[in-house]
Amino acid sequence: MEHLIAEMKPLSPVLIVFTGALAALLAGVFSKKENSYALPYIGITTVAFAFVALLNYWGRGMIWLLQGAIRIDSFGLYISAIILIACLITFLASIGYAKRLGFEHGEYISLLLFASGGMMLLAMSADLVTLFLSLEIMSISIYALAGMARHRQKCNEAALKYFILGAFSTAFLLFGIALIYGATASTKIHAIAQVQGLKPLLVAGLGMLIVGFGFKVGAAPFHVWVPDAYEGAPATVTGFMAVAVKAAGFAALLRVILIAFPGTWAEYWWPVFWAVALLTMFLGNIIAVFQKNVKRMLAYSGIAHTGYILIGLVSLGIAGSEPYIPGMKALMNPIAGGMLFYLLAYTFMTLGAFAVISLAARDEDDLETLDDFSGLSQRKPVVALAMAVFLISMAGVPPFGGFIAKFYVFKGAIDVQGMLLASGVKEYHALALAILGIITSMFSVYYYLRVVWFMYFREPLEDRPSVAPSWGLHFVIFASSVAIVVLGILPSGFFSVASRGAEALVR
Amino acid sequence: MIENNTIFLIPLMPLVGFLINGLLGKGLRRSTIGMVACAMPVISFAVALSLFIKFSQFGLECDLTFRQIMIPWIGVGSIGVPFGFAVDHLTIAMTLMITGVGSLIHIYATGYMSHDRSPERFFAYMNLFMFSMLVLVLADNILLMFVGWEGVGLCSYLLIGYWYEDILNAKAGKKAFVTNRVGDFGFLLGILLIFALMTGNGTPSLSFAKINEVIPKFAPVTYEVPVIGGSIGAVTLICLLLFVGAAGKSAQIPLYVWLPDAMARPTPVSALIHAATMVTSGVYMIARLAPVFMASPAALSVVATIGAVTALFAATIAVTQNDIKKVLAYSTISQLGYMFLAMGVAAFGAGIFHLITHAFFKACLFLCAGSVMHAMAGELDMQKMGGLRKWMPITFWTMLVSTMAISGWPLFAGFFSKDEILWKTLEKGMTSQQGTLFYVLYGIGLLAAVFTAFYMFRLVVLTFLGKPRMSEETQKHLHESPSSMTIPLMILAFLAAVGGFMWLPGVIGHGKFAWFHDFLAIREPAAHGAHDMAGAEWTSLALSVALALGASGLSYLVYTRGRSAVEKLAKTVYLTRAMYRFSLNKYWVDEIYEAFVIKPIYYGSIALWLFVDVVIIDGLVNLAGILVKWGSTIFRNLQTGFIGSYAVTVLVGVLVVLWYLILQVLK
Amino acid sequence: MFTVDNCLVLSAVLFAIGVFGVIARRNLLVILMSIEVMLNAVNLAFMSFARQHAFEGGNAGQIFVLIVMAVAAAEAAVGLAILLAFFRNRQTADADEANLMKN
Amino acid sequence: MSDVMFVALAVVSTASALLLVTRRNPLYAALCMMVLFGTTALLFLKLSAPFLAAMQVLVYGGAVLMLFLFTIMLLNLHPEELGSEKGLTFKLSAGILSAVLAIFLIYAVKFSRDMTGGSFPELPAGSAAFGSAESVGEGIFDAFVLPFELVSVLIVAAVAGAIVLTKKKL
Repeated sequence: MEHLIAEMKPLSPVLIVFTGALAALLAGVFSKKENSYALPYIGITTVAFAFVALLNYWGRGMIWLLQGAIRIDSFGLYISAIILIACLITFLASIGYAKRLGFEHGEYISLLLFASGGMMLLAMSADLVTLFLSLEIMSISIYALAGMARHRQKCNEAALKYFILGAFSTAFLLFGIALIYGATASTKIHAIAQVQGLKPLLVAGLGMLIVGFGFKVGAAPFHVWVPDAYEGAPATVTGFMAVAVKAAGFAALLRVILIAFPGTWAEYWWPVFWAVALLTMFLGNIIAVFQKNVKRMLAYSGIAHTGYILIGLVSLGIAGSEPYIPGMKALMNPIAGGMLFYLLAYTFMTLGAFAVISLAARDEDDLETLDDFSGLSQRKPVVALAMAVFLISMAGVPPFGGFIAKFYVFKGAIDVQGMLLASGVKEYHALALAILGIITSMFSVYYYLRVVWFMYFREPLEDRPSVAPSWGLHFVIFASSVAIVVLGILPSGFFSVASRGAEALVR
Repeated sequence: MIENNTIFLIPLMPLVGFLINGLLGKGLRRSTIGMVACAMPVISFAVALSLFIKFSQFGLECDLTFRQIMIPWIGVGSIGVPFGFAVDHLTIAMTLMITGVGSLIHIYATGYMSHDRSPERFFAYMNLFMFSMLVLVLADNILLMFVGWEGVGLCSYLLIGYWYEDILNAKAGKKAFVTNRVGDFGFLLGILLIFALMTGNGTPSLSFAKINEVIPKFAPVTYEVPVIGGSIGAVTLICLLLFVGAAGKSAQIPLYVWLPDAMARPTPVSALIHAATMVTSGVYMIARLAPVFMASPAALSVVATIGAVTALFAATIAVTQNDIKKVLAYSTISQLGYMFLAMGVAAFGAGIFHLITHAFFKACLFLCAGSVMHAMAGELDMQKMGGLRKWMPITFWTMLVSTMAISGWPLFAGFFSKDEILWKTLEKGMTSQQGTLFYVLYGIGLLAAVFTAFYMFRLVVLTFLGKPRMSEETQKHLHESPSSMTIPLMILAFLAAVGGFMWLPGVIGHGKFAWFHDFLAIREPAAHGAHDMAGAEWTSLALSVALALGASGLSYLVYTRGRSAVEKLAKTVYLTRAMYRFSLNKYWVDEIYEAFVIKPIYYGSIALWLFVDVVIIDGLVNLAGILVKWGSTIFRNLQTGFIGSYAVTVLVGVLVVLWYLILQVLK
Repeated sequence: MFTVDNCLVLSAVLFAIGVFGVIARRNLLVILMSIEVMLNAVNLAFMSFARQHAFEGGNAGQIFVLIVMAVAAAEAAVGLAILLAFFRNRQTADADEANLMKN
Repeated sequence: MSDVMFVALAVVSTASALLLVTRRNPLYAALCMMVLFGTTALLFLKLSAPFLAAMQVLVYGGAVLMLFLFTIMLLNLHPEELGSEKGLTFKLSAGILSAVLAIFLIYAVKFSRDMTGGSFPELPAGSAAFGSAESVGEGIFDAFVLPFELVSVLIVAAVAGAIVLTKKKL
């Protein structure tokens, strides 16, 4: 038993988060209703402690735990940090918002923490059993969170759709895991890579894994739940869903795909991701163009961002395919680093934007239609400026973080293409992706700027009373916009951290 | 490479102005807002001037660069892309022009926008624009230039908001959007390709110095084009992609359509963004990367051809426009075409020279037009003007000076710069192997000059001379503009008059009075046997002078005297019996003239405009819009909102993935 | 007959039946049950693989079956809770009535 | 004997699953689900996993099925309140797609004969090593101790979620 406790020590960030979740649950049950304003602070404290514990393990190399169920490495820690940041921002933004929508319960804080803990474990899992369980902890908490504002019909509907489709896709994922287990007699991610042969079974399992993770990250054609769930869920939860679920989903996807299916396998999976990325970028952007609801527009834009991140995965697949092209290996780490950097930039842009949306428009509704945004610059100039920064950054216009992120990803694809051409391989898949990515992101400026347009050049409508945002919301909006600018102007440091995070997967 | 730590002040000042007016502007007084907005570019100008003096201390021929690295920016591999500025001769010339002309336009705007609802917003955007433009020009690497590039575009869109309710409903916004996106797409792809080549070469840097050094070495590398089956040189590909970007920003065929529509914005904006600075950034970019373009003669020919064709094409359209700003817009496109022609014949110095003189006279022209509009309560139609000289003498005289400059009257700025470009084109034709192309381009350039003089004098005559055609009511309110507007006009007109003396043609100055040429010091190919061609150069000079004066006179006569002018023309030119017969049959002459000169030009121009602008480009833009809308609607409707349909979508995805993977394995 | 692949075929057929139920039914209760059928099918696959790999790889398969059971129960609980919340607001258990958000 | 029993179980489970997804009344569907869970438990027994068979009955039959029955009672839908179902074309195409999925999966299985073709390996007679409570428990408390703990986290989270969504007054 002692050795078990000793072994659990490196898991302390996750354990702190789960402890905090239980504490919030109990505090919610035993505290009086008028004290419920204190609940988010439990969450904030928990996240702060967990973050300190997390930093403690950064740079210590790999730590294997519990007979290989968990691997704590730079990649897992990086993703965990993103998740904790997302969780923190969500708590801050929830101050006031949760009360207004009537879900200021201990369970809300608790479920957010449970979800975060599950996501962190998901990013650290080295075993399909742990991976599946942490995925489920995450998903079940998020299903409930999506339906948190119980009296809103849209909210019920969002939870319902998300739940049914989520459970549906989880079943596929699970079947995939079963097939992989059947083919390899192991659930250890690292052991799967050693197995040769038995291809149809294993490859069917791989396909189903792609489906399961593709669903979680919102890649087309498994993106169908995204718009409805994002639109219906409360704004703070949507932000958390958009960022943390995507980060965790990508963490699991990258770890499983890159570690369990490297080398010869890469040439099976990269064409699939190629098509998926193409479709995702195309669909996300083209449907976003004519949305009148900004929340829904951001959902489609989130889909598009998934597509851009997937470009990195395809580049990694092409670069990692056997036979290796000399020099290709050196490209892989920067590409993976670019993807991780993208996730970081995406975190701030998206959470900031959803924080703005959680400002009230009327009564209990979020600030979500274009009309709600008209003349925002006159009513709330600072908030409007921050929103403009988030949107322009999402559009990939320099000098904000979103541009740098896209630049790294597109550059990765072009570099891989250049290396292929230099070694005489006449295939243009990477180039096609990069070009479509650039075209679509060029045109995405259209729908992002449209919101800016409404904020700055329309007169405010009469029936939109202004609700004073809480200090937490103000702080979140301010801090995220600063972060986006810093990521755009001083990306080097963050990129090197991201590349170190990627070292655990590709060197 | 000399370190200098004052460069950052140049772009910083407008940024400070933007922040002050943008954040505090609501609470400031009108005069304070104007003061802040004007002071910032003036300070930048002073800093730039101090830098310029430093250059002069080193001597003009000395090829040196001041550099200031602020912070490391994007780290890739061992060497990163820094956030830094570099100033060489080309840059300082551009910077002086931007801050100088920019300051004047800001001062003018304080008068022009004096009745505006919210001047703080306007000035905030103007300053933000100045900031982006200066970043674009001062950037030491191409990525930072792209930052400025996107920044100026953004400010340009934001300023559309002054006149339109919704970006979606504004056709102007849509066109500007689509064409600029196409351009930016080419530019970004070019940057990525440069990055790939630079990385492949082991010099992962994007600074202009490094790019200009390394990329030309890739000239022998070719890529096969998969669909067509041909091959294209790596450097040519880069140049063409960059040129797509330049054409988008600088309104060249086929991406020019947004510029005339952009004229709906306040006149100072047109003067600053759409005449003097932003639209010239494409030219600047090519000059900046001159060694790269030099490595690809094919790309240069494309640049030259597009430039010359644009110059003529836009000039012919300008002849028939009645909207005063539209004429100036097409004129800008045409002049930009000249600059690209200069780039294309590797006369980079001459192109930049024309860029700067053009900034003087075109800014002056726009501001004069603004002055007229100010007096005429926003009227733009020249048919409803006339005789304004009486009320607005300063505006008239400044406008006349700039018109003479743009038309190429001897000793005015435009004469020297335009003639330099034409001469270089001719020289290229005489020296290079595919001379024919350049002879043709020279001819096109000359023809465009004729049209330029014609439509510019038409503009002046219709606006300022003849009988007033406006209503009595309007006449009562006519007045000269306040001094805050006329003083910048006079300064600009003065510059437009004498600016050309910076660089006299070789045959006149014998290389002694061309300090601007020396100053730019862009490595141009040395002119072969310049002395043997003195005769040719004189001929060219004389030809363009004659054409410019002739076309101006013709235009003057046609639009002042009308039919009697034709009569007079006939008398002065043909002094023989035949002339007498013409004179007798003046209706007949007139009809010939109508039938063979005016009508073809008129209808040709209209047809060109209708066909190319309205049918092809508008059609393409609309088609793109329709396709997007169509696609959007179709795919939106697939998102039915029913759980069952969503599950089917997911299932279909599963089946396709499984089908593909299983087939792959069984292969 | 009682071989590994026949067990897997049975599992695949059950799984597909569950998929059909999710897609083609409108009653939310039946949709939730169909999801349980899918998970049950997966369990069968896991169990047959576990039986096949009885001598290698530890007990991972059986543990997985156990875990899937727990997950199925948890999903059923949350799913039915969401269904109840939906039912309270709309007075219906029809999946196609959940159609406020689309396009 | 073993084969006959397997075929019988397979037929019963497939039939009950088919009935489940086609019955209009959710109460009948729940009963079909009970049969399906029972046959699955028997299959687990046949696969020499008595512990899991017991758990199957306890968890699925005891917990999940009861949850569904309670909800059915809570909703108390009358047959006329059940609402309409999807159209025939939709059902037909859904059926075809599901069948294609089954075919793909079977395909994957059949083309991996080298691995799955044979019968199950013989277990040493009289040993309780494979499917007994001891052996599963050993796994739980040794190699899979973390997942086991995580199951408890999952259930707490699910309970918290279910409560917050359904409790009438909070």
